[in-house]
Amino acid sequence: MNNEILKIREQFPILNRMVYGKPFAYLDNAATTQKPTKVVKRVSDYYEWENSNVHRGAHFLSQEATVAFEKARTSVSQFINSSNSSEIIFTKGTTESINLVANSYGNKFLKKDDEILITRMEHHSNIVPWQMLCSRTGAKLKVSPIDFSGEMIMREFEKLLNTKTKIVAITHVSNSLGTINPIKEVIEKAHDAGAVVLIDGAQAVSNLKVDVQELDCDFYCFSGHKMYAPMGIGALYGKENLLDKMDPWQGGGEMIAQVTFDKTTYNEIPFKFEAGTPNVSGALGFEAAIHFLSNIGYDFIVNHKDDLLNYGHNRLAEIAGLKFHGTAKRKTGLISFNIEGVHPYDAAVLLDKLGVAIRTGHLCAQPTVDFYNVPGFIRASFGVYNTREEIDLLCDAIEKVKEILS
Amino acid sequence: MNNEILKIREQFPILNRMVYGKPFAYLDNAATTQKPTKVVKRVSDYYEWENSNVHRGAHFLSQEATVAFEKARTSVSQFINSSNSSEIIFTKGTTESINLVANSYGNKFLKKDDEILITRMEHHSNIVPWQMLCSRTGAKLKVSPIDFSGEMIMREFEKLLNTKTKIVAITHVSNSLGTINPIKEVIEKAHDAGAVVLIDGAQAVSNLKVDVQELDCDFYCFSGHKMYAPMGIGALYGKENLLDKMDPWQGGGEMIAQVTFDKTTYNEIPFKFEAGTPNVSGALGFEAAIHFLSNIGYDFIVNHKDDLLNYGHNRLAEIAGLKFHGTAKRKTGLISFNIEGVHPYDAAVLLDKLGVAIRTGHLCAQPTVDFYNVPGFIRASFGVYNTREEIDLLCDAIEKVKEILS
Amino acid sequence: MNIIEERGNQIVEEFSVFDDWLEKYNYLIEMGKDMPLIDSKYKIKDNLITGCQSNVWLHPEFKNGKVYFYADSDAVITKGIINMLIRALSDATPDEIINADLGFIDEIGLSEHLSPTRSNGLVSMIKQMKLYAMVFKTKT
Amino acid sequence: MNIIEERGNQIVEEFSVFDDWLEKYNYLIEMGKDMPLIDSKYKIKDNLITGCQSNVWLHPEFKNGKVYFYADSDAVITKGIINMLIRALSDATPDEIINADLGFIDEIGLSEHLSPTRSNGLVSMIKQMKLYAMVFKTKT
Ligand SMILES: Cc1ncc(COP(=O)(O)O)c(C=O)c1O
Ligand SMILES: Cc1ncc(COP(=O)(O)O)c(C=O)c1O
Repeated sequence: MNNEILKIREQFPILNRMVYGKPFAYLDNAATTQKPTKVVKRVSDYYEWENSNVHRGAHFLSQEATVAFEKARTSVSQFINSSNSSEIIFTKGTTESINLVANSYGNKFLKKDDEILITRMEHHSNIVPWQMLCSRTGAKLKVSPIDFSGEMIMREFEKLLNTKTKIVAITHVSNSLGTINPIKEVIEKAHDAGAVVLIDGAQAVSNLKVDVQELDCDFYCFSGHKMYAPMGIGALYGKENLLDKMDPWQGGGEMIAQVTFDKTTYNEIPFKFEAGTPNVSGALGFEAAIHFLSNIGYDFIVNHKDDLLNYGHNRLAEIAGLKFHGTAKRKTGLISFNIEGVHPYDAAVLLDKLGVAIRTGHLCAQPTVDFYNVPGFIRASFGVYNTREEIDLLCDAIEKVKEILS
Repeated sequence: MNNEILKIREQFPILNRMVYGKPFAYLDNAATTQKPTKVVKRVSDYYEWENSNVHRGAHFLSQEATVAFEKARTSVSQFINSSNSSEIIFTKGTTESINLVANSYGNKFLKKDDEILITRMEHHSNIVPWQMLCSRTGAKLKVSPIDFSGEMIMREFEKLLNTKTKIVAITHVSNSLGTINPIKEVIEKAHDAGAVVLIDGAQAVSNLKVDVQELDCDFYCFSGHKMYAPMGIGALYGKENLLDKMDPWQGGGEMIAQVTFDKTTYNEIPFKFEAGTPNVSGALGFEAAIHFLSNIGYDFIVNHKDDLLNYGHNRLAEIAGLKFHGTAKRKTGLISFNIEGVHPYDAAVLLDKLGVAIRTGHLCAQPTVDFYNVPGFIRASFGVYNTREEIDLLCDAIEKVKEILS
Repeated sequence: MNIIEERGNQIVEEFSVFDDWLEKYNYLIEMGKDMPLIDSKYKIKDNLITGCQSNVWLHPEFKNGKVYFYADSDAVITKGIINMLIRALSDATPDEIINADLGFIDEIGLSEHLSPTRSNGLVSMIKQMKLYAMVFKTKT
Repeated sequence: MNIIEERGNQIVEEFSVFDDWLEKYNYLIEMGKDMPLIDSKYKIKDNLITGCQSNVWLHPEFKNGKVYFYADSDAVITKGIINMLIRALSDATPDEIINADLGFIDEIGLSEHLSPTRSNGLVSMIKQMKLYAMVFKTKT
């Protein structure tokens, strides 16, 4: 195990936990990542010494918490290089971010027979909100196909784009296949067709450096908990001119400028979209996770994940009877597969007993899994703290599973 | 300072903080309460040793986190005595809970000219979502008046109730006046008129023992952060038969049973309403806060708050030129007032400098404050750790403010 | 003692000879493989108990005052557990099924599979079995 | 040095004789009380800069190439700060106002009031003053 990784692992006490009396390998990072001690400490320090509601009080603690909260917003803004921190709205996570756009943008600007274009590799969170929007407005959901390597078929995508396409919603990185989509090209083509583009970045931000200005996307959604930050916090990036003309989605608390029973006027962005007491500790933990990532640096992260991906693919390919799903040319550290003749549920139960935490099932991407015509995937997904040794453990465990079930 | 309180205060390190080089009194508990070390520790223990996504994985950690998360749901259910833990939906807080009902119940069951009845003492979070619902459906918002003591006028409320009234939404305890509303009576009358009743319990749960079955309310909403729990977590209680027939509000993640592009079917309650990765650490902190409250016991809490309220009223009444707002017969530990001839903003700035953290302004209850025809209130609100000595500090500070501004 | 509980004890005894999880699971997997076949005409949507991860089909019959269960699953460990449940619950009167205490599953050390949070449909299956028993009871 | 910065330095000097916050605030409050009256016809909605906590009315005039500001607030501490700002910014050319560095507020130790998170409308007021200067500039 190399030194750098060892130093990273020291920040994650949970990795030393024993499961069923044995050390275990946490390879379920696409579901949620573990949290470095600095992130955890930022949260507890806040509660033990700084806690207060924000924006509302003139007193010292409230003022201090507000400054810290807004500084966290600026950190998130810099993290994805948005031009203005008021373009960052704090949400619970990717799911809420997408629902916000589907409601605040969708309800206002979509009408019957307009089209929303997604792909076959979306997570349920980037499918269901659009289905619900369609049933509210009469718009239609169109699905761009993928090929068996798990890549978009660009000319099919282009064929589906037309003047009726009002929203293109696409994942930056697929949570079931690991594919990194050519979203820059997608965004350009969608803009040419006059559509706005929402990017589901849930799986991207921990793996790639994201620059929303360079991408020129209209909305970008991500979750803290998948990038080493606490649960219950995430972000929606939106271009200022779009956010400005959207109506608020939720009402209450500080999202208003003035309330009377006759007429309520709304606050400016981002506050217009942040009804209710925000998750201040979550935002501070989010910021600490951003520092954690920048300290390591994306060069290191990308290299290390590529190494795990290649090593993993090679090692797993040595095992007879494995069928891989998702072999795109550009991938993150995520491998999905099936074991011939083995139901993924059986594999999951036994791998767990053997000390390997992976995920199986439809991975909240049922249409993608259905496309491969299997009852579920087995997915190993890597975090920055994972090692080749843990992949060896996975491989040994798979051999053992095959033996048990043979 | 009595012994019991001393033991409670030891659990709140932040109370020992110095502000502007002096000890300070935190009297802004209606905005948010401080967190006992056990709550903070529950959150950090979770992240350091137990963290995983829930419901989704068959592996050990995920299983363990799921059990813990569902146990927290059961604790919340027992806390308000709901008959079934599937009647508890985890949300970000009161605001999200109310918005959920306004959308999932409101959009489906309200139509043009139906009426929603609230009171003059609601928080913006219990006004704006209904205004937005009215503008979506053509329903009308009706406002039941209050008198100058800050109490509902029951016969006016009865007059406003009629067969068109579909929803009655009322706060259990007013955040600006401290009034404890006779909600049991309100619920009975509303039910007789055929309306469903939503109770905003944000200010109630830390002050009173709540029993939703005894109240027979249809929905009950509250926030963790106002009852010694972390931010970013709260709950919606809803009667099972109502929740069952409501449509989901947000789409994504685990709220589905099955997703295809043709047809998506939704999960059962409570999961139907919990789209996206939930805030597991928040839920566990919520549970720890419930234990903190039950260990102290509501008898003690009510007694102590009553003592602070009475002592506070008496001491403040000795100061010349104070005008009180909210003098209802049944009140929680909250005192709102103005100093004659002093703008509340000036008072706030100086009280802060003198080491007293109170809140001033419209308190997110602008229509209530407008009713008293002042530019804002000064509000001192007590937590279970506050002391008579801190009230003395407040009184001394007010005298000083008057002197400075005279 | 209820006949179902007796059968449960019998199963617990069988499992008690195993020292570690691996042997237990091997036995469970054997039970899955040994499971009586179910006529494919019963593997229809109406009989499907959906769990997130593996499908379970359950078909009941009522003959001479007793309930008989037939089932299948696409996952072999699930099948093992089903077979165990059928051994215990099938061929019993509605009352016996309704009143049966299924504590034996705990005793074997497989309760993790029956946690409502383990989305494998087994909890729903037991619920469904007791429900069928209740329905048959009203018919008698 | 810009005339506004010179005036700022003057104000910093006045404040520098005070040792503690109380004396500073007393002086600020005096400045609030001493603030020139504004004609009530200017205290209209159009001139209102809404902050959450206190109202600020701001009225500009442009005479002989210079901008003059008149203002009021319902809170006396806010008035003190406004008076200070007017002393610094009023009676200056649009360019001087646009280019003015208002660091002196920091130096006095009142920057907390100018934090955008302190919802007292002062940040909006400074923005508004600079905006008026820009508008007048285009008129010259
Ligand atoms: C009575 C009342 N209702 C609703 C809320 C909103 O709660 P939250 O901001 O936690 O959503 C509050 C607190 O701000 C409140 O006091
Ligand atoms: C690609 C993708 N989109 C959306 C989500 C939803 O994120 P969250 O559950 O944090 O809202 C996830 C993770 O579950 C994901 O992997």
